[in-house]
This record gives sequence, structure tokens and C-alpha cells, in this order.
Amino acid sequence: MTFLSVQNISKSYPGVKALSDVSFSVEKGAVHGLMGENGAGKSTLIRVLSGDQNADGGAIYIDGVKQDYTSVRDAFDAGVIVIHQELQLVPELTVAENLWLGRYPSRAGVVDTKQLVASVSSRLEEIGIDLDPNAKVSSLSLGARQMVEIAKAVMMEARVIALDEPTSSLSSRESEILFDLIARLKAKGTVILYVSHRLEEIFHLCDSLTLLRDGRLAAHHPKIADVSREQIIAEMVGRELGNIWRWRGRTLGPTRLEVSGIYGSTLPQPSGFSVRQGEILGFFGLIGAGRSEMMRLIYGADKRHGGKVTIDGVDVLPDNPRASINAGLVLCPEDRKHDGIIQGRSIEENIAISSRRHISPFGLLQLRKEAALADRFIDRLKVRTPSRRQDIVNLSGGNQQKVILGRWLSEQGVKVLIVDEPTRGVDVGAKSEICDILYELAEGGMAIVVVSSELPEVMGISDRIIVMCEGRLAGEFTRDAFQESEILTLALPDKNAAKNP
Amino acid sequence: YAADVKIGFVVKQPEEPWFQDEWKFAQKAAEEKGFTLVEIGAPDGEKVQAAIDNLGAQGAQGFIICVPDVKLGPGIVAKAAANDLKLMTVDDRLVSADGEPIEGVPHMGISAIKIGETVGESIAAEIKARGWDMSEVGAIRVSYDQLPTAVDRVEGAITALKAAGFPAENIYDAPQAKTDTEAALNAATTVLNQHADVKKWIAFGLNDEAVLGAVRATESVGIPAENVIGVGIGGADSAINEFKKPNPTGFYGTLIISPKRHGYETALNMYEWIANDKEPEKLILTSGSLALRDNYVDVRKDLGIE
Amino acid sequence: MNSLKKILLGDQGLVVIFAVAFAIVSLTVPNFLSERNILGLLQSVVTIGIVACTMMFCLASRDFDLSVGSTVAFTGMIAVIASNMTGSIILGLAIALASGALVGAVNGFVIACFRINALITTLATMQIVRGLALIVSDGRAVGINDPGFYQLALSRFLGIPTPIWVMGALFVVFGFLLNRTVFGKNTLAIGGNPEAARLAGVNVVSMRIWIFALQGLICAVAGIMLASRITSGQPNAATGLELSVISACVLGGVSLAGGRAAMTGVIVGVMIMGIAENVMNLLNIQAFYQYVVRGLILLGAVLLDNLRSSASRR
Amino acid sequence: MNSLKKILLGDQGLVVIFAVAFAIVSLTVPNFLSERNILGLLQSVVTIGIVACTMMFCLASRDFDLSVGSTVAFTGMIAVIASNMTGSIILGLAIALASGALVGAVNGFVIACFRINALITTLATMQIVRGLALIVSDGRAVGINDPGFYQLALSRFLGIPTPIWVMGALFVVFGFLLNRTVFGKNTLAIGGNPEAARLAGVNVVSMRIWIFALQGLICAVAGIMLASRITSGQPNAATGLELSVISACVLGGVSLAGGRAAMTGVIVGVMIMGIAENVMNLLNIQAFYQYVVRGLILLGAVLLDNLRSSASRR
Ligand SMILES: Nc1ncnc2c1ncn2[C@@H]1O[C@H](COP(=O)(O)OP(=O)(O)OP(=O)(O)O)[C@@H](O)[C@H]1O
Ligand SMILES: Nc1ncnc2c1ncn2[C@@H]1O[C@H](COP(=O)(O)OP(=O)(O)OP(=O)(O)O)[C@@H](O)[C@H]1O
Ligand SMILES: [Mg+2]
Ligand SMILES: [Mg+2]
Repeated sequence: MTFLSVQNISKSYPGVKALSDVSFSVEKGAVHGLMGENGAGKSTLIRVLSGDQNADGGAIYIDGVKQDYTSVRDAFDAGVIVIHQELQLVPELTVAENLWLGRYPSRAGVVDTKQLVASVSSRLEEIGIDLDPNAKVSSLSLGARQMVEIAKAVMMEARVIALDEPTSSLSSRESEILFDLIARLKAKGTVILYVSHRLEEIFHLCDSLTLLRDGRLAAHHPKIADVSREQIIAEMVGRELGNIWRWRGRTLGPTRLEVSGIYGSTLPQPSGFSVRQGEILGFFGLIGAGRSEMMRLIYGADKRHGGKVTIDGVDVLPDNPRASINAGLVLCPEDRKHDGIIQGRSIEENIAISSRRHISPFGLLQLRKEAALADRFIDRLKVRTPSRRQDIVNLSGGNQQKVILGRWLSEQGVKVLIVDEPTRGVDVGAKSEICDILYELAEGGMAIVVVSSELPEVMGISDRIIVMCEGRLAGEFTRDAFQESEILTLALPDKNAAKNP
Repeated sequence: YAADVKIGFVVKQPEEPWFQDEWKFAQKAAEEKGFTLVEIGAPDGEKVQAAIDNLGAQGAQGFIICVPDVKLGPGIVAKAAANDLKLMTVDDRLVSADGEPIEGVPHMGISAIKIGETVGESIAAEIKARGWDMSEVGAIRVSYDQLPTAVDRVEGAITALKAAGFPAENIYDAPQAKTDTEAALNAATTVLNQHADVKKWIAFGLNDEAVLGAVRATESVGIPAENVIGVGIGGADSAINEFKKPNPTGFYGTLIISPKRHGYETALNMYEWIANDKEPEKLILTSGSLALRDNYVDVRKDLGIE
Repeated sequence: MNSLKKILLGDQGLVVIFAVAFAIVSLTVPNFLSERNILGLLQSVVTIGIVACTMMFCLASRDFDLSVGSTVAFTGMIAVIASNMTGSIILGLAIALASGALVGAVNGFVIACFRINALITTLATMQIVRGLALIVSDGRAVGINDPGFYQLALSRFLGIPTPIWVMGALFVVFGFLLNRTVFGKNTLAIGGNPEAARLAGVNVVSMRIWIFALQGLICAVAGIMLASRITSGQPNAATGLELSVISACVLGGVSLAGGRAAMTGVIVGVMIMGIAENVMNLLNIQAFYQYVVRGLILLGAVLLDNLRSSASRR
Repeated sequence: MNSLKKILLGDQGLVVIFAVAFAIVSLTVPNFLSERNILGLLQSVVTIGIVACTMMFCLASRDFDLSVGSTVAFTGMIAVIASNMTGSIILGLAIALASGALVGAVNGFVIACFRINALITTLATMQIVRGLALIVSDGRAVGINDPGFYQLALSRFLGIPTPIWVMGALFVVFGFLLNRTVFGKNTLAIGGNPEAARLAGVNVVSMRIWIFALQGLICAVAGIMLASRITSGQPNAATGLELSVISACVLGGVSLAGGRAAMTGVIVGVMIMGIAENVMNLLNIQAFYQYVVRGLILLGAVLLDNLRSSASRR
């Protein structure tokens, strides 16, 4: 019995046809996957569904009734709730206030504060999310914020829930919580639209699947059991891809980066590690493990209280990003929206911002060289855009991520490259391309640190893996000893505590 | 005993040199008699209220005020009474709601219209002295209509000019956006360019700064100094600077009103009123003296300015 | 030492500092702590205080209103003219309140519906409204016919003048509105993240219009009080009020980046501004130096506030 | 029809509209297109135009400077006093330029290092600097001893007065600086996302200090020109300049949210302000109505600009 039906939806932006004639339908109580390359139009579809954007044409039916809502509020009332790709929380408000945003329990306009907090506590407990309702969202880590978003959708009695890459900054443990929740909602008959670039999740969760390509319907699979992984990739990317992580052996040189006893207010435990020339070191951990904090301290993005960083045996005491870059150490940050993209500026400028100092004699720009640089990365990473002059905010999430990566991959004179969640929201095709670029750079003698919450990725790409847990280095594995279960065990805090009390 | 006397002196534009001078002379009186003078700037009605309260709280017995707007009269009178303060006005005379002067409040000053008329008369006299044909002369009225005093002054000048036979249609309005020289300069430039055929110009306005702007405008479009007669009001340094320039400029003269009398005498009168219960005259009108390039030193000396 | 730091830099830091400063001023400045001076002081901040209530909402929602000074003058003017013309004070006040709300609503409408920057929109209305005030009055103050009008400001209740009561009442009302109502929470949400608020179903457009309309209405209240206190409607009144009010709010910890506001903070901010002015006059500080002192106080207060919030951030 | 819309709402929309408006004004307003009037018009926008060059950078980097008016007055004052005291105009000018840059650098330092909101910081320095200007001059205009000083403003080159050349040169220099240098691009990047720019290796703190110091320096240039034009240093000069300059920039499409700026736009913005003022005077519009008209023009221009950018957005 069809419950949600999307018919002939079209939507265009200047220069881009984001959706053309997309139709599919979902059964009651089903989880429907939505996949496609970056910029295929998934988020646009979700935005249309949420009432945030009005489609140029087409219609949406829920339970056989045509919906003609035009605002988020209307969509709400129709029982449609959406988690957007980029987090939509108010940092100044508490968790409870964020969860109730737009629908505070109130009498005559006066907020019932008690109910506000009480109901949230009980609901959070019930669904198994460990969050303090009175904590300010601004004090939470990215992962925790993502959980707030998820709680927001789950807490309401919705008929249709759409999740746009909800796990992109979650690690397996938090993802499990989400999967449990989805299973429960499903049992209640809620329709769930699920967008993800992670194939394992799609196979694990979804009943049916729609593939988009260039804003068009590429394929529709009413039964996920009938398709194979390879077939999906081929339909999505348009070609066979084979293994995404094509690890290649390299000969490693002497130690390049040496970090010892580093700590700061965000990471109170002093810790250190080293990376050799040509080595790719993976950092794995659950959210809140402190990986990003460690990298930011090394890079000088946050204030360091102690510790030493050497590159090729030379002490570099960078206390700000600029000094680090000059010393040959760069970091591609985790939170692209807050720390990465420069709003209002073109793709070209976003790529060239750091590396242009090498190609600008006396501070004068060489526009042609910058354009060539931009074109190279747009081409190689397949950034979907009408032009390199496009404002970066008009790109899809994954394409923004590619541009930010392009910024750091194009930097010259780099000795140590740290990438934090480099493939967050990036499609499989581009993932394997990024992987290739990292290998090329490593072969050129660069020391590379890859921070990721996606275990297959860390295992696929790294020569060595360091596991972090609760702000400490919990253990280390070389490639021949990679073992999924052991790595995961080490990352879990409670197990860890039991091991060394 | 004198040490217990505290007198407030409240003015509307504390940054203006004129009021600085008034304060300075009042201070001189305070030193001579040994009372305390409290200087407060109150650029709008609300600040005036606060200032009076403040004076009351400090235990002052009376105050002298130059109000930002004469219509504030009833409020000030009431507030002064509520704070049990003796009240005198200087420069601008309070009026009641119906526009009639409030007779009960002792006042020293000069009417804005009067002073404007004096400006007009001196310009007219100089036109005659230079033997110009009035119909060939243009007049720049640098106006700032937001300020009632400004309107009265320029209207006074126009009345006098017309009475002397100056053709009304030759008077052109140059509204300043602000009361500084640059604004007057820009406004006057437009007028000059609009009437490029007129070769001889006169200029008057709210104060010296306004007229200076007009004179600068004539210079920038190349009208020789001898073809310009500008007469300002105030006699502050910006006017004196003109007279100190090696060559005469179009700034012909300024009407110096004496801050000495306004500052020193009012303060003294107030002191007498408080200390010896000698009520001052209800109305003392002072007059301005025209200062020119060659006599400004003497005029200033006469008025008690160094 | 450390606990002192904690108190100073804590959430109530500004209040503590204010209390200390108040105590010092009371002890050292003669005449400061007399009943008369305190009442005078409170009356002198009535306009700023009243307008700050709604400016707080405006800033909290990441907006900005430069037109408040003009609106205060304009509505005061209207109150007097309308009272004189209709012969009824009540009617005059009603017309003034309505026209204030209208000015605010127009601001809000332009800003919210056409998405024009609030700074520029209100800079424009600031001029337009001031122009209107000058036009209706022909640039001159308008006297009040019915002396009953003065009573608004002169009357007292329990020995305290009415305007102070009005200001106090508005502090309470808007404090409640900010912290306890859906309206207040939504305002903060819009300021914290307008996009998130919109996507959560908050009607951002109508909220903004309401906030500005409210601002206009409250400006009219301030305008009426002012006209009654100065016993006339003055077209040049309250120039520069916008910057004083915004300063007071920012002093009180309202973030110009939106999303952060507290009524107690704003009250303290307003009082700091008032006390600084009052003390400078009591101490007979020269006009030119008053500028410098005013600037330094402003700078010092935000610096302190900044130390506080950066300390709490880590 | 559609292509007309395209032209109007295109990237050069404001320029086109400006050209059309200019043509209309030239044809309908008598005396407008005379050489003398155009030169007069250009001279009247010299102060705004010069200061707008650096204000553009300030706004583009998401900052704000309210102290420009005071700085112009202060540096003009200093130029005159220093010239009189040292007896050398060159030395006087150098001292004025240095003190302008110093004021700017202090602004920048406080804003960048203590992370205090720029609006409040410059609101404070605006008062402090105005106070200093009043103190050094004792509140009085200071006359120029050496008539050579007047020549700065009175001298002409190819029949065009020097101040206009200075303004033109600065337009070229700053246009180049914005579009063609790393400095300009980094400024825009800081405006777009300061945190991202910092992590990309832009030295945000020193950039901001530089931008403000440059602003102070250019204010000094404007102050010197002004003092020479009005043949004296006046402590009360250039009040309210900040809002005119910011209006001109925003009219010219500079975004107050940072990250968007163009020199041609700013020039057009400055000219629109100047022409509006000039035409109103030529048409002899009454002072009170000028306020209203000024506000409406401001509103109209940003509305148009907004339509343009929202048209390109969708
Ligand atoms: N702004 C903050 N204020 C206080 N504590 C913070 C803040 N940001 C992060 N933390 C804390 O720092 C620790 C690590 O944070 P974070 O979750 O970012 O680590 P991570 O290993 O990078 O994980 P992920 O990147 O997957 O989110 C957590 O304990 C978190 O609560
Ligand atoms: N505001 C906008 N202006 C112009 N183009 C836009 C805008 N928003 C999206 N687009 C374009 O529409 C297309 C579809 O974007 P969408 O965000 O739906 O992709 P997506 O499938 O969600 O990609 P991703 O996997 O990277 O999140 C992209 O080419 C994008 O550049
Ligand atoms: Mg997307
Ligand atoms: Mg992380």
C-alpha cells in the first residue's frame, strides 16, 4: 500500500537543473533509501518535501492526499519532519529548547518550563540518547549535536521522516542507536526516507531504494534484496568502480612528524605519536574521543598549553595556523560549514585562498593561474557546478567538501597533511578519487594523517591505525594486524576502563 | 557664606566656543565672589530635565540656562520650582505654550531677530559703501531651518535687507545638512553654480561657520574677495582667523555678541539674588557689535574679550 | 583570588561590578546618594530605559533599529498635536501609540519581507521619520494646551514619579516576555540561528514584524513620557538616542550577533550609562573630558564583559 | 522586456540605473550639467568618497567603523596645529597622517586582539577622539598660519581641483587593492567566514589591524583636505560622516554581512549620495522634505539592489 508518493517533481536553480521529473513511491512502514552522486539532487528533493523550497512542478501525495503546503510549518502539520544535511540548531539555546523549537509547550503564550525539560528527559531516556536537556548546544561536540538533531525528529509523532545523511559525522556506536530508533519508528508505520553515501547502511536499513543521477531518476529498486552493491554503484556513477580503497604498498622514509606530550584545554591528557615519510596514519575513535581536538592542537587552531611538535626533526612551535602552514603542516578541518567554506566567495577563491601566496609575486594576484588551479580540482574531484565562479554556498554538501579538500590538496610545500573526516558526505566515486590523490601525495613523501569515524575507510586507506578513546590514545595497529572487532573494542570507553582501571 | 552658594550654568551646545566663553566668564565671577559654579551641557529637553534634577540634588540654589528650545519654558519653570531653584535665562528667552515670553523669569540676551537685522543692516551699508547695484547682487541665505534660532536670525537679516531695498528675488536658499562649515560650503557651492552669471555676492547665516562656508564656496569658484560680503554672527575664533589672514577675504565682518556680559553678569546677578536677595532686572537686552578686519581688536577689547 | 575572579567573571559578573561601582560612587561622590539625586537619576534614564526594553528584543533577534530616536520625537510630537487638536489627551495618546506602532511595523515589514539590511532600512526611516516630525511641526516645538498632559510626568505614586513606575513596569513585562514566553524564546532562536528557526517552523517574517512594531509602540510610550516631561513636542528631541540605547543593551550583555539577552543585564547597562552621566555632572567634569570619559567607560565595560564571556567559554 | 530586466538586475545593474538617473537629472534639472556644478558636486563628495575607500575594506571584512567622522576632524585639527607649530606644512601633514593611522591602529588592535565588537569599540573611540579634538583645540577653530596650506585644496591640475584628483587616485588604488591583491582577497575571505580564513592561514588579527590602520590613515587624508578646504581646523567638523559613508558603501552593494564589495559600486554609491544632495539644492527642496527624500532614496536604492541579488540567487 503506497503511503508516500512523489510525482514528477522538478526544481531548478540558475544554471542548474537540480531535479527533473522525479517520481517514486514508498510503502507504509518502509525505509526508503535515496542515493546518488554529490549534487544529484537528494537534498533538494528533501527540501521540497520539507516545505522549505517550493518545487517548480510536480506533486506530493501522503496517504493518497495531495499535499499543497508551501511552508515548513504546513509540512509539519502534514506530519512531515526532516533532518537537513547541515545541522540546524540554535547554539545559544539548550538541548531541550532546541528540541521543542517551533512548538514550545505553552499556555497563553507562556512557556511551561517544567514540562519542557521533564518531557525531554523522559523521552531522551526512552530512546536511549544520553544528553543533558539543560546543556547549551554550543557546548556540545559535532557528534552530540547530530544526536540532538536526530532526537528532534524522533520525538515528534511524524508520519514521514526524512533523514539527509544523518550518520555523516557519527561513528558506528551512535549509528547503532539511530538504527534502533529507525527500526522502532518503522514498526509504528512511519515512512522513512534515508539519504546516505554509505552502502552498508543502505543495505542494513532500507527496504527499497531510489537512485538519482544529475537530477533525474536513475533507477528504482522496490526490493533492496534484489540488487547488488556493484550494480548500485554502476547505476549511480555510470561505470564500474571495483574496490574503493585500493591500498598500495609504499616504502616508508624516516620519521616526519613527531608529536609528544601535547595538551590543551580541549584535550587535557598529554599524548603524542609520530608519522613517517610516505606513511598514511589513520585515527579512529567514537565521537567525543578527542581526535579532532588533538589535530587542532597540533595545527595551532586551538591554544596549546604544552607539548612539542617536530617536523623532520626540526622543532616547529606553531601557535597559529599560519605558522603551521609555513612550516609545512596543514589541516583540513572537520566542520566544513563553520571552519571550511568561505560564504559568498567563488569556488575558485575558496580553493586558492591558501595556496595563492605561492603564485602571487609581491602580493599581486595571477588570476589565470588561480583559475587553472581551480579547474584542475573541479575536474579531478568531479565538483558538480555550472562554473568555477559559482558561489560556494550554492553547491551541494558533498561538493562543498570536495572544494575544501581541494584547497588543502592544492597547497604546495606540504610535509604533513592532516585531514579530518575528509570524505564526510562525499560520494563513493569521489571517495576513491580522494583516496588515489592521498596515495599519490604519500608516494611523494608526504606524511598523512586521516581522521575518520568510518571504520571501513580507516581500515581501507591507512598503513597504521591509532585508536583514541576519551581523550587518550587507546592503542595502535599496523596494517597486517587490522581487525575490525579489536579496533572497535578499543574505541569503546567502558571496555577500556575495565582494562586499565 | 559665599562658599555655600552653588550656581548652575546650563547651556545647550557645550562644544560651541560661544558657550565655552560664557562659562569662562561665569567662572571668573565665581572666583571673584567665591561661590561654586557647576557647568552642565544639555543639548535636548530631556537632558535639561536631568540637569535641573542634578543641580537640585547637589544643593545648588539657582541656575542660569540657555535652553535648546524656548518652548521648553513651562517645563523648566516647573522643574526649577520643584527643586526650589532660582531661575534665570541667558541668550534665549523662554516662552509659554501660547508662544508669549514668560515674563517672570529674569532674562539677559539678545533677540535672534534683532541680531539678524543688525547683520542685514551692516551688509546693506557695505553694499552702498562699495557702490554696488543691488539688483546685480546675489544673496546666499545659508539656512538651517531645524533650529528656530537659526530661522529667526536669517529672517531678521532678510527683513533688514529688504528694507534697505534689496530685491527679494535675488536671495537664494542654501540649506545646510549640518551646522558645520563643510555643509555650508557644499550648499553654497550649489547656489553659486546655479547662478553662475551673478558676479557679486553677499552671505549670511546662523553663525560664523555658516558664513565662512559660503565665503569658501565663492573662493572655490573663483569669485574675487572684493566681490563678496559675508557677515557672520558670534565673533569666535573661526571668524577672527579670517581677519588674521594676510589678505582680506570675502568674510567682511562678524557680529560679536559679548559672552562676557552674558556669562559674567548673569552669574553675578544670580549670586546677588541668592546671597543678598537682590532680584535682578527682569529683562536685560544686550546688543552685538560689528567687528571688521581693521577694528576687531578694539571691538573685542571693548567687550572684555582679550 | 580565584574565587574573586569567579565572581567577577561569573554569570552575574556585570551585576557584581555594578554593585561595587555603585557603592564606591555612593561613598565618594557627595550628594550622590540623596533621595532627590537618585530620583533625578532614574528620571534621566527613563527614555533610554523604556526604549532599551524593545531594543533588547531587536538585537536578540539579530536586528538593529536606528530609527528609535526619530520615532520618539515624532510620536511625542504627534501626541501633543493630536491632544491639542482633538482636545482629548486619551485620544491624543492613542493616536501617538498607533503611529509609533505603525512606524515600527513599516520598518519590520520592509526588513522582513524585502530582506533589506536592518541597519540601512532603519537609517532611512530614521531620516524619513525625523523629516515628518519636522514637517508636521514646521521645525518648532509645539506647546501643550491642556495642562493635564503634564501630569503624566509630574504625578507621583508613593513619592516616586510616574515615568519611573512606567519604566519599572516595562522592565518587568519585557523581562517576563523574554524569559517565559514563546515569543521571547522564538526571538532568541531567530537571533541564534535564523535558518534553524525558520526550518523549525517559526514564522520568522511575522516575528520580525511584531518585534519592530512593538519597538515602535514602546518608542511612542517613551515619546509621550518625554513630551510630558519637557512640556512640549519637540521635533529635534532624542537625537542620538539610538546609539545610547544600543550601547546600554550591549553593556548589559546583549549580543549584537543575536541570540543572547537578559533583562537584568539591560537594566544594569541603562543604569551604568545614567550613573556615569550623573556622576560626571556631580563632579563637574568639563564637557570635553566628558566625551573621553564616556568613551572609556563604554570600552571598559565591554572589555570586562568580553573577558567574562571568553572565560566562561573555556 | 525581459532583456531590460536582465540589464537592470544584472551585475552592473546599479551602474546602469545610475547612468539612467544621471541622464534624466542632466536633462531635467537646470544648471546641473554645467562644468562648474559638476566640479562643485565632485568636490562636495570628496570627504565621503575618500573615506568610503577604506570603509569598503572595513565592511568587506565584516567590521564596522563609526569613528571616521571624529578621526577626520581630529586629524584635520592636528594637521593645522602641527603645521602652525613646526612652521612646516610637510611636517604637519606627516604628523596628521601618523596620528590618523595611530587612531586606526588602536581601533584595530582593540577589536582584533580583545575581540570586542567593532560597533561598540568604534562608538567609544568616536567619542574619545572627538573629545581629544575638542581638548587640543579648546573647542575652537584653529586658523592656518601659512597660506600655502590652502593651496592643497585650491590648486588645480588640468582645470580640476586637487582634492578631486586625490579622490580619483584613491579610487583607483583601492579598487586595485581589492580585486587584484592578496590583501584584498584575504579581506573578503575574512568577511565571508573569519574562522575559516584563520584556519586557511590568513592572519586575521594582523589583517584587521592593518585594515583599521589604513582606515585611520585615509581619514587623515580626508581630514587634511577638509581643513585645507575650509581653511581651518574645526573640532566639530564631519559629525555624522560615518553614517553617510556607510550608506554610500551599502548603496554600492557592499554587504554588511561581509565578503561582498566592489569599488565601482562604492563610487556609484558615493555619487548617488552627492547627486541627490546637489539636485535637492538645485531644485530648492525644503530642508524638512530633504530628510524624507534622502531616506527614500536610500531605501529605494537598497531595495533595488536587493531585488537584483535575490533575482540572481534564484
Ligand atoms: N565546544 C566545546 N566545549 C566543551 N567541550 C567540548 C567542545 N567541543 C568538544 N568538546 C569535548 O571534547 C571532546 C572531543 O570532542 P569531539 O566529539 O569533537 O571529538 P572527536 O574525536 O573529533 O569526535 P568527532 O569528530 O567524531 O565528533 C568531547 O568530550 C567533547 O565533549
Ligand atoms: N541555492 C542554490 N543555488 C544554486 N544551485 C544550487 C542551490 N542549491 C543546490 N544547488 C545545486 O543543485 C544541485 C543539487 O544539489 P543537492 O544539494 O540536492 O545535491 P545532493 O544530492 O544532496 O548532493 P550531496 O550528496 O553532495 O549532498 C547541485 O548541483 C547544487 O549545486
Ligand atoms: Mg545533500
Ligand atoms: Mg572529529
